[in-house]
Formats: sequence, C-alpha cells, structure tokens
Amino acid sequence: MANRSNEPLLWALFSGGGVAAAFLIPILLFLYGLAFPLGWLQSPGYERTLELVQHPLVRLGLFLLCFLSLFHWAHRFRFTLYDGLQIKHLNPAINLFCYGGAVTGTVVAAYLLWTLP
Amino acid sequence: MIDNSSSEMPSHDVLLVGGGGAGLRAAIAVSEVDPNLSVAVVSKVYPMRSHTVSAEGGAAAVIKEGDSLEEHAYDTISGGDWMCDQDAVELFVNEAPGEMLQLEHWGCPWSREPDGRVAVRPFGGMKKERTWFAADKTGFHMLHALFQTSLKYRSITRYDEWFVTRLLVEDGRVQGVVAIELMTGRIQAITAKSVIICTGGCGKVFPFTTNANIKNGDGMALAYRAGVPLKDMEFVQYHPTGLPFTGILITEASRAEGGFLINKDGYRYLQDYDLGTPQPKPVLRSMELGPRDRLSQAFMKELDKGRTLEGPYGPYVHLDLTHLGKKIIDTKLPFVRELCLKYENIDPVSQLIPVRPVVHYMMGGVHTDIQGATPLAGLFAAGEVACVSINGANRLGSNSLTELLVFGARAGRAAAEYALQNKPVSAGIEAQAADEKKRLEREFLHKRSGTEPIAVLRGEMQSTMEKSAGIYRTGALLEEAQADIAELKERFRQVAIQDHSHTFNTELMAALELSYMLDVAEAVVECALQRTESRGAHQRTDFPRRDDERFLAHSLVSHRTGDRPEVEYLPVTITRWPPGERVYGRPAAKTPPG
Amino acid sequence: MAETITIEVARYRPEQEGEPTLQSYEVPFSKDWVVLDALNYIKDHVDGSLSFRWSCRMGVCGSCGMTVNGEPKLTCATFLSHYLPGPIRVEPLQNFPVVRDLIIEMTDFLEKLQSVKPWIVREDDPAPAKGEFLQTPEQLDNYKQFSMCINCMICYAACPVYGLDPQFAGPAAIALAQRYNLDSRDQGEQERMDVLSQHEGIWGCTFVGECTEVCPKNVDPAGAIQQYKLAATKEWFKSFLMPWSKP
Amino acid sequence: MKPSTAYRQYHPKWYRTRVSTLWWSRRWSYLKFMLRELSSVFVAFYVVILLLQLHALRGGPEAYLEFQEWLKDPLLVVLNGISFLFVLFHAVTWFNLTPKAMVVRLRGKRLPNLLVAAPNYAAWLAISGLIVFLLMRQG
Ligand SMILES: Cc1cc2nc3c(=O)[nH]c(=O)nc-3n(C[C@H](O)[C@H](O)[C@H](O)COP(=O)(O)OP(=O)(O)OC[C@H]3O[C@@H](n4cnc5c(N)ncnc54)[C@H](O)[C@@H]3O)c2cc1C
Ligand code: SF4
Ligand code: F3S
Ligand code: FES
Repeated sequence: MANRSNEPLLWALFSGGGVAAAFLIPILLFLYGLAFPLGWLQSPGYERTLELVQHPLVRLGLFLLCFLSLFHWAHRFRFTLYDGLQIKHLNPAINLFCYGGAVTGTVVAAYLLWTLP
Repeated sequence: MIDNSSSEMPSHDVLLVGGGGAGLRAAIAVSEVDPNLSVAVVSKVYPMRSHTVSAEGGAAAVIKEGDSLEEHAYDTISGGDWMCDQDAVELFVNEAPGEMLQLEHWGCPWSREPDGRVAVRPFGGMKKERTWFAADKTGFHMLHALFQTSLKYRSITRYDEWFVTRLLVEDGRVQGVVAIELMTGRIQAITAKSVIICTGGCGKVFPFTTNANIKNGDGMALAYRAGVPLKDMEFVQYHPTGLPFTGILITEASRAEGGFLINKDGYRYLQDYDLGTPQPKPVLRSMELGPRDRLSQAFMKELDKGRTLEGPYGPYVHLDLTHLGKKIIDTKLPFVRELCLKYENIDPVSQLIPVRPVVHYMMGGVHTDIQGATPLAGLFAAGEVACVSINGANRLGSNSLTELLVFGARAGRAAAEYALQNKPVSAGIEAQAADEKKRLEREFLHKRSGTEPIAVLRGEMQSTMEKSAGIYRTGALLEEAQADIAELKERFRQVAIQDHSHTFNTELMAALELSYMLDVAEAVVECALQRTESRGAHQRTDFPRRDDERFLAHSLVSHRTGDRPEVEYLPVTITRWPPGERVYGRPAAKTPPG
Repeated sequence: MAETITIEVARYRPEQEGEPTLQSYEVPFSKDWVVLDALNYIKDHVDGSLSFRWSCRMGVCGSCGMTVNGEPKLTCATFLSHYLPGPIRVEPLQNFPVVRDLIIEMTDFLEKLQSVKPWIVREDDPAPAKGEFLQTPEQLDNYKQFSMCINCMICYAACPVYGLDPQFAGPAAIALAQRYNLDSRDQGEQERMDVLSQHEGIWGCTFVGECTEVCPKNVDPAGAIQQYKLAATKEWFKSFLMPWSKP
Repeated sequence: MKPSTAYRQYHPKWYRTRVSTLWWSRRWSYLKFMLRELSSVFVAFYVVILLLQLHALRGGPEAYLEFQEWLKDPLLVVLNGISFLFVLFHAVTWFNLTPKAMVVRLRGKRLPNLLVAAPNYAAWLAISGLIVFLLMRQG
C-alpha cells in the first residue's frame, strides 16, 4: 500500500484522451487535413475561425483535447516501445520522452490558447 | 538426476494422497482441527484437474421445507438395495446440509432461487427435490471453490504432480508414502503420522467409461497391497446415458429436467420394466428418474429385444430433450448442450441425443469405518476410493459429491486426532523407501527387456472386464475372467517401457497405473464371482434373485501374494429400515420382501 | 485404415537433446477424433515415450492445452477434421518454459493465483449453520462468467505481455480475482486491490485482447482486467481526493 | 511459503523460447493490436498540427493564410490521409472496447456489447455534425 503507484492517474488520462481523440479528431482531421486543402469544402476564414476559438468553451475544449490526447499518446507509445521493441531496459528514457513530450505539448497548448488575441 | 544422497525426508503430520474433492476437504478439515498440523497434499495432477471437476449434475442435501433427513436416508438405502450401512447413512444425511452450507460460505456458486436462496433440482431415485447444483458444472465449481479456499491455509503444502507408488508401513501402522516427482523423476519418501487416501475411482478398468484418464484405482491398489481389505468391489455402477465413442456423460439432470429415454421406435421403453407409467412431466422415483442400475439393465433388455439403434460405436438409444425448449436447456443444462454440439455435432434443442450405458462409479473401495479409518492404524480413506458404505449396491446420483465433503471432513478430523498422538517415525522406513526405489528402477526405469506393450495389456484387461463384469454377469464368464486377469498380471512382468528418462515420464506412470488396475480388476472379478445373488448393480443371470439370507453382507477382499485373493463377509449394519422390496414408479406392495 | 493424416509433434527430451525438434507421425484419420486422440494413438501404438498431459477429455479439467498450428487450443476439444488435409503441428503452449515434449511448467501461475487471494474474505464470519448467504440469480450472474475458468493457461499462451514480462499477473489470475470481487458474499476487494494495483498487476495489460479471443470457456479476462482498471482508478481518485475516507 | 515448489529443488533443464522482436507480425490479431497502438502516434501528430494552427491564428490573417496554403502541400495531404485512417481506426476500436470495461445492466440483465457500443456511435455522429455545423455556418 505504501508505494501506491500513479498508474491509475496515467490510465485515467490515457482513457480520457482516448475518448476525446475518438470523438473529435477524425472529423477535425478530415476537415482540415483533407476536405479544406483539397477544396471539397469551403474553408472558414481567419475571422470566423478566430471568433470560434475565442469562445471560452472552445478554448477549454481545445486545451483538454491537446492535453488528454498527448497523454493518451504518451501512455500508449510507452507500452508500444517496450513491448513492441522489447527495450524495457531503456525504461527511464522512454518515460522521459513520452511523458516529457506530453507535458511540453500541454504547456505549449496552454500558452497558445491563453495568449490568443 | 535422481538424488538419493539427500537423506532428508520431508515429513508432515497428515499426508493426503489425492487432491480431488475429498482430499481438499480433508486437508482443510485437518487445518481447522489444529492450524499447527502440517498437511501434505500429494497429487498426481494439479488438484483442480482432479476428476471431481467433471461431475455435472449436483450434490444432495436436505435443505427445503417438506423434505426430511429420513426420506434422504430411505432413498439412499433403498437405492442401494439395502447394502448400505444404515448408521453411516444416517450420519451422512445429518451432516450433509452443514457441509453444503459450508461450501456455500466458501464461495461455491450454487444456482439460486429468485429470492436468493439455494435452488435444488430433482434427481434419479430421490423422492424429493434435494440436489444442489451449480448449473450443470457442479463438480467443477465445488472443486475450484475447495481448491481456491485451500490456498488460504498456510499449513497445507502441496506436492503437485507427484505420483504415489507405495504406502510405507512399519510397526503395524502407516507412516508415509513413496512418490515420484514427475517433473524431475526423483523418487522420494515423504513421511507422515497419518495418511488419508483420496484417490478417487477406477473407471478405467473398463473400456467404456465416463471417467477421466487418471481414474485407475491407484489408492485401492495401494491399500490392498498394504494388506487393507477392499469392500464391495463387485458393485460397479453403469450410468444409463453416456455419449457413444467418447463415453462423455450426459448428466442425469437432463432427465430430471424432463428428458425422455426412447428406443428406436420412439417408445419410452422404461415403462416395460416396472419403472412406472409415462407422464409428460418428470415424476420423482419413476420412469427416467428411476435408479441408474435399473435403467442400465433396461437398456440391456431392449438390446436383447432388438429395439435399440445400431451405430458405429455399438448399440444406443435416444435421450430426447427437444420438448424442454431452448430456454430450459440453456439455463439448466448449458454444458449438456455444449458437449453435444462439440462431440456429437448435435443440438439437443432440436435433435435426439444418442446414449448408451457407460461405466461411471465404483460403489466399493477401501474398507473404512464411519470415521474414514481403515483397519490399518494411521491409514484413512475418503471419497470414491473408500467404501464407508453409504452407497450400497447402487449409488444414487448426487450422493457422491456430498459424500466427498462429509466423509472427507470426517477422515480429515480423525486423521488429525491420530496425528496428534505423535507416534515417532520408525527406523525401518528409510530402508523400505530405498527398497521401493530399487523396485521401480529394476522393474521399470532400467528395464529394457520388456515385450508386452502397455496399451495391449490394458486393452485386453478392459475387454475382459466389459465382457464378464459388465451389467449382466455369469459365473462361467467370471471364471474365465479370473484366469485372464491372472494371466495378464503374469504378462505384466514383461511390460515394455520405451521411455527411460526421468523427466515427466508418463509411460512409467501408465505402467504403474496399469498394475494398479490389474489389482483392482482381480478384486472386482473375485467378489463378483463369490456373490451368487443379484442385487443393485451386481446382476448375475445365473442367480437372478436377491438373497438376504446369505448376502446381506459386505464382501471384504484381501490380497494374498501368489494366490487368489480371499473374500470374507461382514454383515450390513441395519438400524431402522429392514430390507424391503425396491419399488419405483408405483406404490409399494404390502407383501414382505422376497 | 485407409485415410491417414500427418501430425508433426514437438519433441524435447532434456536428458538427450538441447532443444526441441519436430517429429512427424502418420495417424489414422477419423472424423470423430480430436487432436488428443491422435496423440494417444501415437503414445499407445507408435512411440510410448511421447509425453503430454490430459485427463478429462471433455474440456473441463484444463490439462490438455497445446499449440495447434500456431494457435493455443484445448486438444481434447479440437477436431482433426478442422485441419484437413493436414499436416497438423502440435507444440507446447507458448510463453512457458518447456519441461518435456508437450509439457510446460506452470507453477508460476499457481503462485500468482494464490497471491490474489481467490477465496471468500469476510470480516464477520457467520457460521454456516445459520444458513446460506443470500444471493439472487442476478448477483450470481455478476461474477458467474469469471468463475468458469478452468486454469488451462491458454490465455497466458496468447498474451504477448505475459510472454515479454513473466512478472505480469496475467489474464486468468486477474479474472479470478475479479470473480471474487464481484461475488456479493465477498468483502476482500481492498486486499486484492493492494496486490493487483502494482505495476505487474492490472497495469501491465495493454489490452491486446487475445486472452478473451482464445479462451475456450468464454471467461473474458480482457474485460475483467479493464473493469478492474476502472475500479482501481475510481478508488485512486477517491483516496486522493478524500484521504480520510480510507477503507 | 511457496507451496508445491518447495521441493522442486532439482530443476530439470527447462527450455525457454524468447519472444522474438517481431512477435507482433506473427499473427493478424497481434498486428492489428500494434496498428491500434500506433494510432496514438497519429493522434499526437494531429495535436501538433492543431498547435501549429493555433500558432498561425495568433500570428494574424497573413500567417493563417500561409498555414492554410501549407496544408495543401501534397506530401502533407498524403500524410493527413494516412493519419485520418489511423484515427478512424482508433475511434472504432475505442468505441468497440468500451463495453468490455463497462458492464451496463438493465433490469438485472447484462446488455449485449453491441448495445453498449451503439450510443458511442450515435454521440460520435452528433459531435461530428455539430463541428461541421459550427464551422460551416457562415460558409
Ligand atoms: C462424468 C462424471 C459426472 C459425475 N457427476 C456426479 C454428480 O453429478 N453428482 C455426484 O454426486 N457425483 C458425480 N460423479 C461422481 C463424483 O464426481 C466422483 O465420485 C468424485 O468426484 C470423486 O472424488 P474424489 O475426491 O474421491 O476423487 P477425484 O476427484 O477423482 O480425485 C482423485 C485425486 O487423487 C489423485 N491421485 C490418484 N492416484 C494418485 C497417485 N497414485 N498418486 C498421487 N495422487 C493420486 C489425483 O491426482 C486426484 O487429485 C460424477 C462422476 C463422473 C465421472
Ligand atoms: S481464462 Fe480462459 S483461457 Fe485463461 S485459463 Fe481460464 S479458461 Fe483458460
Ligand atoms: S492478452 Fe494480455 S495484454 Fe491484457 S487483454 Fe489479455 S491480458
Ligand atoms: S483433457 Fe481435460 S480439458 Fe482437455
């Protein structure tokens, strides 16, 4: 009991990220990655986009999306690396890379959203 | 690889041979008498692989209003054709509900009524519904509940996959066993102050059986060789409904839920054999819910009349569940459906199941008293290997699982008390163990001259037994069998062993099991020959009547080296129920029993 | 017999050879035969030294798990006819040390099983004589599925995580822990959680899901583990946010 | 105390096979699992794109236009196409697995997995529709 692991927290973030990514990313990626660039749909312009993003709820939503999705990635990728490639001995480095990456990304997201005009 | 320099013999207070239902119940009972007693469970398979795992139908104990201990006792005694010791039966039915509740407290997932109370179902030969069940995997759930519960007791040491080859007896009492650790081939003596044999039955003596590969009568032979008599060995139970070819059991519960047995004309033939008149719904102690011996005998008579069907694996009849509907089959008999689909490619919801009688259970076994004690000091036995006797000439379905608990616990407590007397290990034990090791090496491991293949000897033994010690027997055939078994025992001396390795030598194990089975076969044939009457599962066509004058007595067969075994008789204990006529499916006649 | 089928069996005799080899046998083909029947035919008529475990031949004792054509299977419930025209390759279960021929070492599982306390834990201990613990069919149904495990080790053979990290408690042990957690008669959830919330407990599982796919008894260990993770996470947040509510 | 192993001191020679590094290529189901795990990389990739988009937004109309032009780079379109397939795969596997972790009961009966997964799909459609609506409202 003494050394309670923090796995539940990481797992919760992973799961939250899984949900957020599953619901939001496919459509966003479809629109911004394919439909708009290929001209299948008319892309909303700068004004409209900014106006949307400025809405506090959207800001919060985007922040959560970035934050959770990154932790989702970190958790899965960490296991993929050490099961898939069997490089368990590099464990500390892997953890640093994955969770470090997620934390950095989250901070960047917070900064960008916070400082949006 | 075998180490014999280490003279360190592991030693325990109580040692169990066998980790099935009876063995595990006994182990827990010892721990509960005194947690300081060290208990060894020696088993040739991991305990949860023991054959108890295959039991399907259920376990009987009086729990519902409207039922009574007297009725359970009477059903058991009449079912056993008055061969049961009635003091043992009384005690058995008394302690059964407590044991079953104990198992409920240990987590056995009994099927339930909507209000949360344990549910019961009807069973063959029982006048009331009193069979507890966990769907149709009762034995499986009981064994796993016992095994998992046993993990809680620190005083229990398990010797998983150790094969016992001999009991160590010195100064007139048993003091341990010699066993082979299969994983390494090490032959090791393990001493103990008392030993309980719980090795289960011996169905593999016959070719067509519901029993698992591990049921070779090991414990019966171990006791027999140590000079302990075997009791009532002529009573071998055939179950009326086994799948042709595999012998896989279709549980009696399928008839209790309302299944019909029909012959090739679609006729419920049991009505022709004094088992009552057909009704659409199951009637207790009538027709399909008659006792197993009578149902199996009825099959043989149908066969004689040419009214059975013929398949690639011999004659069969049909078990009809189609009128029960999918819902009942899926909730009450899911395993039956699974087995039929898997092994016969038949869906019992819409198709008839081919079945034939199959060797199922050994009523006889190591002679014990109601504490599970054998005549040899320090040696106890419980479960199918033992004969207490509550099963008499024919066991009622669902009494065996309960017997494991009641008499497993009793034997455990008695063995614990005995161990607490703390008698020292005799000096001669080590020499005996060394002798046994030499014997195993000389006769099996190091022997390269054998010519008789194990499978051939085993096959011949099995067909001899089927031919002469089956559902119907005659003196002439039994005498032939006697000679055949003696000859097979002689030929066994030249058994061929190709595998001389120490690591998990399953061929060595098969050879030893065959030698056990030959002893058991000898005992069965001898007892069957001497009992010149018909009673329960023992039917002699040359002596078709029950003979209470001479044979209201247990046969006790003892090993005689180099000679035929010796059979003696011990009167049956009668307390409250004088021998009567066995009546099924009709009101009892007032006439005194014949 | 006219028809035969080829069986390639992994042989390993540690006293003679350094590593397993495949040996071919021709056995009669019958549509009623399972792989185990063919192995027994070999043992009885061709080569008595072939070693494997089996007992009930009806899919309930759990001894006869082997790898058949690369898949972990109960050989007493796997028909030859499924693999026509052959050959059929029979090897020991993967992810376990091989002791001999088709026999694997599984003591590891028994220790893990014991460590998750697969028995009813009660604070009070009412005497059985007082009657049964009531349990409705619905409550029974809650854990019934997880109680069907026959300890056949097929899920362990299919779980890559167990193969990579033998410390991992593994599918069946966790499913059995969950079986008791979900039993209305049990009060030991906390004790089991302490064992299983370790890294090698439930967290090692990356939800490959193969354990459930291969389980011959529909136990669904993968489901058990995910449910357990959810419960452990709730528990964690609860004790983190409300440390005083410690059970 | 370790039962049953207590006396297994003379270890025979056990043969152990190491799991090969390419274990996940051995079986279709394992490969599927690996692809599922790899989908997380594409999730992260999208987050990076999103961050770049936010950065561009901050930079004003000019920068945002540039960002939109950049997205038209064929290489990026192909990459996004692949990403899209992976995140789709992620979403489908994720929704299908939910019923495993969550047992939903209705009147004592466990709901079949399909029924538990169905609301996920409904919500997915609704959310996607909402996003399209919000973005396209004024063209
Ligand atoms: C298919 C089937 C269905 C049944 N259904 C029912 C039912 O519904 N109701 C009912 O009441 N009864 C039923 N029975 C009968 C009942 O299951 C058995 O009588 C009972 O399970 C026997 O239990 P046991 O503990 O005596 O022996 P087992 O469970 O057979 O255990 C024997 C133990 O002894 C060990 N052993 C044996 N030899 C050795 C050796 N040489 N060295 C070391 N260890 C050894 C084995 O490893 C095993 O652990 C059924 C039987 C069968 C075959
Ligand atoms: S969970 Fe299934 S596969 Fe695993 S051991 Fe139990 S029965 Fe076998
Ligand atoms: S296969 Fe293994 S990784 Fe988890 S879901 Fe099953 S235990
Ligand atoms: S032999 Fe028992 S499960 Fe196959």
